[in-house]
Amino acid sequence: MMGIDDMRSAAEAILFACGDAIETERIAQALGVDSPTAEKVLKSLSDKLDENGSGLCVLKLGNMHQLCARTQYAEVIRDVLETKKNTPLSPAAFEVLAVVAYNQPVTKAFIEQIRGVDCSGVLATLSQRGLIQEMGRLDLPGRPLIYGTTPEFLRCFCLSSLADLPELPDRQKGEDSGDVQLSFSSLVAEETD
Amino acid sequence: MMGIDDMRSAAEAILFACGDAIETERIAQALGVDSPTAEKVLKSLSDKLDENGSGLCVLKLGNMHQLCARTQYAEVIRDVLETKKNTPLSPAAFEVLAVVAYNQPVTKAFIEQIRGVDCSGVLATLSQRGLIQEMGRLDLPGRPLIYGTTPEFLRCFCLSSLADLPELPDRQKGEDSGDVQLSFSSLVAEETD
Amino acid sequence: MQDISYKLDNFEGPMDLLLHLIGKRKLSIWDIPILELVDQYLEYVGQMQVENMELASDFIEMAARLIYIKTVSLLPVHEEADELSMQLRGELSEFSDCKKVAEMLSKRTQGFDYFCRPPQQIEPDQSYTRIHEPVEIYQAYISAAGKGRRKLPPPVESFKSIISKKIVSVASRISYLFAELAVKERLNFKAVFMSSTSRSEMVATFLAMLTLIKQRKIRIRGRGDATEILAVKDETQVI
Repeated sequence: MMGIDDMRSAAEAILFACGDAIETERIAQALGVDSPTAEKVLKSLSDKLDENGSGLCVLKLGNMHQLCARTQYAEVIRDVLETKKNTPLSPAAFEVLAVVAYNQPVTKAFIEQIRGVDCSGVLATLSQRGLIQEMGRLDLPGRPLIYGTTPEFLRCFCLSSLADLPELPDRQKGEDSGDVQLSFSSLVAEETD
Repeated sequence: MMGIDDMRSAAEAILFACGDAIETERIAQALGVDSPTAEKVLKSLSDKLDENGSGLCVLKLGNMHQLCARTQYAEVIRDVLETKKNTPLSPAAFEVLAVVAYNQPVTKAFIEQIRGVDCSGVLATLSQRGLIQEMGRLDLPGRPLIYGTTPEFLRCFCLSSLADLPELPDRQKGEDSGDVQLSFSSLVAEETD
Repeated sequence: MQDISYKLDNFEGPMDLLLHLIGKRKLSIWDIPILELVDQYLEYVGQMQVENMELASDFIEMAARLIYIKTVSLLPVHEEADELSMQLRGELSEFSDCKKVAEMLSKRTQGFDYFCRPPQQIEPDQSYTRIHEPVEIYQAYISAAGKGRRKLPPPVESFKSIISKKIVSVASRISYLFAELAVKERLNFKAVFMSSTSRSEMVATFLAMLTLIKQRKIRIRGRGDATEILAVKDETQVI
């Protein structure tokens, strides 16, 4: 069995080679340890990179981890790669993303019900940019697709898990706002009516 | 101008994001220094990575540099990357595969039209996993790529040829069959409703 | 309404417009008098129609809904109106939350600056190793096409009849009419169509006639079976 230092280096090499975010569980398997231990190894790697002033950092994204270049070097990297700055999302895209993030998994119909306008184009853009993904279909008439956010979404908004999403703004509540709770379960109930 | 530590981290971030080997000259430009200085920075990065026992190392290849995972971790890396092998296909992947199987050769646009969502990612996964392949391009504006299934696909689904695919509900007959009714006239009738 | 300086394009949809109207009153969604809101919305949309702006159907649909709410609130018993207003307030509150969250998200996009790298090119063998029953691919196909709502694509053969049909151009029918009129002075309206060999030709002939009438090259006279097409020799003839 590997020592902690060796495991840390191995974890770094694995994250590097994968490129994409990878399940902690898979790293644990490769290292031949349990998940909590792998979690510790990755935490130690993250600390070590910070401490050494490395240009890279480890991000925790839900049950996954990813190795990334630190944002402070985004400018020089763009310079070298000759890429333009990511075009920011449209206000409509942020709205759709907000509904998906807080209510996932959601159907297109649910999003459109909240926003009152069609959103096919925006959904396509968001999935092309890897911020949302299909999560299967709902077992309802028409078998609508359902969408959720991706690990990229967490990375782009500096969240380590969905639980880190900022709290919903305080509503100035009317006496009974019980029914306006943003929740997916209410939608399902409605659709099966 | 950046200090040496900062330049080293920036160089690390650049090498990381590039993936491939990159000319030292381009790194020098991005850092705003001359080549010999960039060379020194990269040497210092290499030394630092060794010293810290990092899982990564800098390779010098002629007038280029590349960041790589150390060869001693090749085994665990292969392990992790290949665990994908046995992960089952997602429902989305199944659907795209089915559309390709029954309609090949098909374009991406065709698949997206049926499913109503972007499928670039899924197509990439399916070809990476050897279930579909590019079959050339269609002689239409934009010369879109067309996809078909591989022999591997037949093996995975226990088919001896494409002719063995389970038959779809009859497309021609009008006798209602509601869900999979297919004639063009019915489509038109529906749209003008 | 003096402040209709906004164009509807500024609003992504009817909900957006309603929130804007509420925002101007500086009252909460739960306190604003619903009938006033309805009136303002209708006034706004009405003004847009006066200005001949094309209204998206979403806006019209909401207008219809609001008018209904207004109508039922005129009834002596308000129950339904209260219920509908409450529902509308609820939806507006949800949408308002959605906008607030979107706003928050749009302010924390630093993470877009994290650069990652493409997976290493050691080409691990990722070929699929599982074995499935053939029926699974069938089920996936049915699922892809959606049950009920979305139809499977029509087979290629069903397009053949469309593609193989000759499309007759309007221009060709214009020259046909000219040629005929040059020889015959006048043509029987019905006869021109009787000679058509396809629906496409009939449509083209009719469009050709409309074009020529508009350009004052021909005129139509008479009624019923006796209707005739005449060539216009001199523009002053046309009254």
